[in-house]
Amino acid sequence: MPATSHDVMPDIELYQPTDEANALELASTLGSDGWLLGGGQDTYGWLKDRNKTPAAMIELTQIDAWKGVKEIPDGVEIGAVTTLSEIAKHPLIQSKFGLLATAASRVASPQIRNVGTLGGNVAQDARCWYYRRGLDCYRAGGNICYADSPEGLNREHAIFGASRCVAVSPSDTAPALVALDATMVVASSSGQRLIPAQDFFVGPARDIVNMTVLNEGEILTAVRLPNAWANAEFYFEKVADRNVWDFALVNIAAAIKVSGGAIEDARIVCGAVECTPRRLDAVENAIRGQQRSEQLAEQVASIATDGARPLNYNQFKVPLMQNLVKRAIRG
Amino acid sequence: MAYMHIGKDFVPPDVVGKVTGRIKYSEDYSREGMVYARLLTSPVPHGRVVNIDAAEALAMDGVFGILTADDVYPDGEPQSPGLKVLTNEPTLVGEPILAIAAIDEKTAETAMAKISLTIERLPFVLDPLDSLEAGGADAYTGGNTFVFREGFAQEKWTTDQVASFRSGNEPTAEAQQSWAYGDLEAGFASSDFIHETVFSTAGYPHMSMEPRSAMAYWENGKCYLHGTSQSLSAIAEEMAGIVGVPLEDFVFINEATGGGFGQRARAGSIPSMAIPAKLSQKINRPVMMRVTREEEFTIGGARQGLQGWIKVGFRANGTMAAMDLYCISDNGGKGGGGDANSAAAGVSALYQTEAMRFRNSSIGTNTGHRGAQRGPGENQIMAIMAPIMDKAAEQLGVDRLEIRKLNAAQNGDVSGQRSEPFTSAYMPEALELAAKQFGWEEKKGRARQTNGSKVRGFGIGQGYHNAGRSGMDGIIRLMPSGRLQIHNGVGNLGTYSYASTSRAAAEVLKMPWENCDVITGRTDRHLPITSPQDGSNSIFTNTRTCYGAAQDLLGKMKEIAAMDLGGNPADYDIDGARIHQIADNTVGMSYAEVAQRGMELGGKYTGEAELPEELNTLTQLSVSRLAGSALMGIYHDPRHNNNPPGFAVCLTEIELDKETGKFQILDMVNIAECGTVVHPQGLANQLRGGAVWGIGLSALERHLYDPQNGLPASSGFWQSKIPTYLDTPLNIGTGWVDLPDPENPVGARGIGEPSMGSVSAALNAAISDALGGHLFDAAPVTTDMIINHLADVSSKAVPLAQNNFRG
Amino acid sequence: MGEIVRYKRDVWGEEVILGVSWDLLWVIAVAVLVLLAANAIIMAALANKKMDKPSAEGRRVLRHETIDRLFHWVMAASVLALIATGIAPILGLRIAWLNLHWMAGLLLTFVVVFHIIRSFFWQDFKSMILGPKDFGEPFDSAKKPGKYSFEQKGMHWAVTVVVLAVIATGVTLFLQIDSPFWDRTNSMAEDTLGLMFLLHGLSTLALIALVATHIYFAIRPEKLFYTRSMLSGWISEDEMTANHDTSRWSPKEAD
Amino acid sequence: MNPKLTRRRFIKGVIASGAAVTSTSIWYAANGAERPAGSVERLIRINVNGQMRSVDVAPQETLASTLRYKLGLTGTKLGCNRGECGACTVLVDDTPSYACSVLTHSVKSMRIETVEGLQSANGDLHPVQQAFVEELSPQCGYCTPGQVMAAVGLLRANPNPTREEAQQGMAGNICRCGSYDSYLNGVMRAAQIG
Repeated sequence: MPATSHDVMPDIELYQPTDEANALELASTLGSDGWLLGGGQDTYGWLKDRNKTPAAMIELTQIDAWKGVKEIPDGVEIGAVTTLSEIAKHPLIQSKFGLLATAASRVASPQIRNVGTLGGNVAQDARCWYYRRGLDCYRAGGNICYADSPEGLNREHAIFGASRCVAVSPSDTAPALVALDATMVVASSSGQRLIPAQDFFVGPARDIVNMTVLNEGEILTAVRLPNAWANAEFYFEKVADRNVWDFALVNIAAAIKVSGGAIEDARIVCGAVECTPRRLDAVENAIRGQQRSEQLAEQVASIATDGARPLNYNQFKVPLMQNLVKRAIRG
Repeated sequence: MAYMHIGKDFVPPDVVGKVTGRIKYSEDYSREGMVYARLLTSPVPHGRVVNIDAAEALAMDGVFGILTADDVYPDGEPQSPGLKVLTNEPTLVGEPILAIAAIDEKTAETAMAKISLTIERLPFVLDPLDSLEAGGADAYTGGNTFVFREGFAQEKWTTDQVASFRSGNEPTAEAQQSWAYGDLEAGFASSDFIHETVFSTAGYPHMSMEPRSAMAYWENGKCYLHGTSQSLSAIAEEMAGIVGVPLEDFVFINEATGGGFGQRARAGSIPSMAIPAKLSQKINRPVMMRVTREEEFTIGGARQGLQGWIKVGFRANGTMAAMDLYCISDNGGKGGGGDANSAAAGVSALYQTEAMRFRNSSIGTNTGHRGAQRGPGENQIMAIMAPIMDKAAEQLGVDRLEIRKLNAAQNGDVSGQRSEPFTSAYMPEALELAAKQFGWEEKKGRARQTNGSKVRGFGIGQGYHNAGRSGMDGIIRLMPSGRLQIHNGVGNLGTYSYASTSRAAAEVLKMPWENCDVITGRTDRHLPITSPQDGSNSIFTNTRTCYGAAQDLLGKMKEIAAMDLGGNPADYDIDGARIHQIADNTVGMSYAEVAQRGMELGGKYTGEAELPEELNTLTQLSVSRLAGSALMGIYHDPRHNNNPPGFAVCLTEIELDKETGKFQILDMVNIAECGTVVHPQGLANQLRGGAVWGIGLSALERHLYDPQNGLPASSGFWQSKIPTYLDTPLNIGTGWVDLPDPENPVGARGIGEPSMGSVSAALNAAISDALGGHLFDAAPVTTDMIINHLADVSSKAVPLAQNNFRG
Repeated sequence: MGEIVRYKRDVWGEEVILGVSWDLLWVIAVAVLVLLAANAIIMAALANKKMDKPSAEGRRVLRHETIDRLFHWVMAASVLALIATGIAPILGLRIAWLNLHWMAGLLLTFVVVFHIIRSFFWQDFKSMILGPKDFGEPFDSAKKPGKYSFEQKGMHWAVTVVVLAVIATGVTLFLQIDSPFWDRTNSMAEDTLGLMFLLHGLSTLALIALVATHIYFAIRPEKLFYTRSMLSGWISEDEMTANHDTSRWSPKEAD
Repeated sequence: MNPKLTRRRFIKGVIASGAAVTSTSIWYAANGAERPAGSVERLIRINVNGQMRSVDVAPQETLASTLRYKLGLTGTKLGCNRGECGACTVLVDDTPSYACSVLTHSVKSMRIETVEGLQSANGDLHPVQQAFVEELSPQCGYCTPGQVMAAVGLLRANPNPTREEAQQGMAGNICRCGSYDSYLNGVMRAAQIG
């Protein structure tokens, strides 16, 4: 019965490809033995704990083609290994897609943002502490959930879309990307596919082990933000216990297009309430064509949580989510 | 009184080492041939190790040996509470069972996986109330509580008694511990407002920044242990005993300690340091045991959670007439902790209630081991009390500041079980200073004002701790060079009191600080005994010893001067590092000369004769080793009279967002009433640091143990929720009353702990104020609790459960 | 990798059963294929020697009542749905399988209970009893069965055992997840839970083998009339007399 | 067959049988897989505090590990080894980073600065260090090297921060003693000293 306090990195190979083809080939060859390494901020804990034991790491941050922010015909493309700090401070992102700049600036801590990448932030693994402790729960390939039970500690867990596993999407940038209708550029040695941000994330009903639809050998290389949502009216807010490091109890990202005083279109997304960023279609539908106002906010907030199924200790997420929706609509 | 050093800032000798990274903590040392130890810890909350098969691990290349509880306790583990060095009877997850030494940490960890450990699982419990219930599991083998001199025992209530308490009623079971004064019934009978409630406060880990790593090696029969502590000399003798080496063959090295907060004060709270010592002895190599954050969580101690019932009565004018307090203390996995008693003493001291009854039962749970943590007891109960004071003020129509002044401790007041008088007490002055500095009169009208979803809340908090001891020893030496060496065993953990208390000696001898050396950092520099640097006592206790030793030295200097230059010792005074005749200051000797003369004379002047009686063993050893080396001042401090209190007052203004449950602290001042100020910068640091701790207690920090299996969730910083830069105010105002205490030669009393209680109280009161006077009767009050309250969501969480604190 | 059981560590690090090794799926698949292929070859070899197929024309007798046929097909559908949804995640298909799985499982449980009750009171229970003398049947071509042949009885009882095992373990596992009817609890010890998963997995594997065999025989040319009877209810008198001992089975005429 | 399940089971099997995965060569042998070429070379030269240092670095080694145990730069502290406290903060190309959560190989071509590299050749303290001394910013001192490096990084990017900006910039460093206010005083003073 080995139960040790692991704390140092075990032996693992490291590959540092500098060109795309090499990286994709490594990813394909190594398959599940290869761990894709962005900034590594969600990696080293797993490895030090020996709770994940890949044979090799493939570092993606040496590939210049996957770094940086550039304009493309229909918007902006952000390399997947661009750091969160760079995104938060980038003039183009700040001026056109301030929602993402704000979201990126609220991730974890300055040092983590300095190293952590956009790709890593959206592809990070669940933060359920049972899972992080290395327990063999559903998400780890086991047959039980320790959080979803009458006594389980589930204050931080899902109020929507649970299926055996009740972990939530921990990312702050993911809701912003869904709200901005981003497209995820996914490459593999056999080609490239484009996935709408909303479809990039997967819940436990469909895949209880992974949080994204990335297959083995696939790498998220870039994120494209369409001009369609540039300079919309944005709202981002993250509510967490501590204002540094902590993951959101609930966060919200909203992009609202207003013309002639009325809401023309809106995309509103909440994080940390479901295993994937949760798009609030019903709320969006309810506010389209309406004036942005306190009254409207009050009216539609409760729609946001229709169908919520809180666990024992996370009922607060229901009113909190409603309040954040109010704030997003109120503007 | 005009002092040369007291009340002045200075550059403590270690601070440059801290900003340059040159100062060494135990893990920063290395030694030729050093190997690395890792701990195999208990996977279960309660069990018995049946077998350890390490053959395969030991056969690995680069593995040097293991140490088990059988090695440490060949005659069996002592059946007593408290952490063991290693154990075969773990009572919490993560308790060290064995250590393995290898060429590097990675190899040790890999070897660990090859050890086959067979553990018999035993029933476990996480909530004292579950254990009290008939049929509930007991945390320890042999019971759920420990009776002094009798051993482990079982304490059970009836199911109805537990259920009744859980549903909010006064416990009816007989308490293990109780005391009372005054006429409680008459007090309540004369009360115009009575508040009665159950409450709970969470336990949480100390989480010092430096994990309690240790390195040890043996040389010529001596054990050299690089460790961490709050006091080098207070820990040394007991630590030598745990290692199993005579005190004279034990060298404890501890230049700097990365935070203590109560759990590095005594060897018994940090026995893990003996692991590298024992392992090094066994495998004959230096052993470094780096302790991980998770291990620090487990063996680093935790505050006790309190579940309780409180009833307070106030007269129409606002005076507190009666207080009845019943606590169930969570004694955790290893027993220990006296928070409830301190809590009761604290409310008695701060609110001067006319009649009081205190009852408590301490019950074990299979959670982190408990022990003193910064203001144990007082700081939890103040967070519960402050909103109740406000409620009383509101109900009785008394100003919130006035009701506190009305009940405040003053000179001549008494407190606690034995109605012990204070040495001095200036709480009304502290309240007034805080109100003035904060601008209470101008600001208080803003209370409960709203701005959109935000609402203002104000809080006034008071903190208390008994803050001074005596009976320790002092050693100072006047060197032939004329320099003053002040031997000080107080640990260097960030209060700088090892240096600031030393300045009492410099003060007596009017010695420029640059001519003084504080001798500390390792016991073979020959230190006198000090009280453990806990209980906010250092500034009081060790200014007494340093002052006393300096007086002894001064006396000897005068004798020597009189001997050589004529007249009586009383005819001499000192000035400018010279001793001279009062009548003619040209007749005198330099300090260097008097020191040289002292060395020629020897005997009592150099510590070779006429030593004070009652010197502690360690001090005697140190003196014997220093004897003859300089002109020495040696002192044994007699006992002081009465209770030296440390008081603090905090006023704060917050803006709470009713939609997010988050609040921002807009303004905060934290004021000390701790006698004469010895070191302003150090005191300000204590007031600011205490504030951050108070914020943690009131809003963020709590143990999380999974009730299903006893696993800790808060073993890292991720879930321990230490307040960060952005959870604390941009500025914390500080100030002090600065009136001398008669029982201390420089007038000083301690402050470290009260400086936190004032803030935990003020913040909880401010949250309550912002929410229209709602009482949570709990600490911490977390974001989710605020949202649930505002949304009228009743959480299914058991209100009195503190370990699984609201999930 | 040849293991039958997968293990995991329980919450305290002790090894417990996690479930069946799904590698066995391939073992079962190969075994069934080999067996059925062997059967097909033998049957092909024997085919020449066989008499002509009995005619499906002429008088029709009732073999399966409508309600029983309905039961059979509902059960078949639910079993296939259960197998498909159960295997999907093992194959790495990303579909939301669990709700479909337990719904199909509930349906199966319901119809099986229905069938059990009906078989006791409204069906000719005896016709399905597998007695010691039935075991002589395959070795004596002169011996003809009553309503059900030895193989049919064997298949029925094998499926009965396996389906009951799948249902029993399945219901236990169903209780371990959230459903519209209850919230899950962690009331089952992890080793018991693992044992349930193992039994569920093993019985699933057996069921897959049986289903494959059953389907194979259902589509064998010489048995196809039984399949037709499960659709339409009747067999011809010719088919009856060729395959059954009418003294032991005298069905009424079909409508 | 889902390869993840296979692999996981394999790991469990290995651990259960007591033969933990100790090296990748064993891993690949067991898996029957070829190790792709191009893994990092261990012997590298890194620029630490302006000096090129040759050092043997394992592929998985963290920068904190290299600094503390290979180069003897023990000023960089390990408070949590998980990127959750900031005690190990160093500058990598002027950017504050957690040395416990960065691989040495990832930064081998960058400039690494630790608390030991701040003092000038004549022994003068860096303005941040000087200001921290004057304000008595440290308490126990264990987080101080990290706070110093975060402050140096902050002031290089923003030489005249407001107190709020300083607070934001320093936010990735925990001080359990709660000396935040004193550190902020130090940062503001350091900005003045320049």
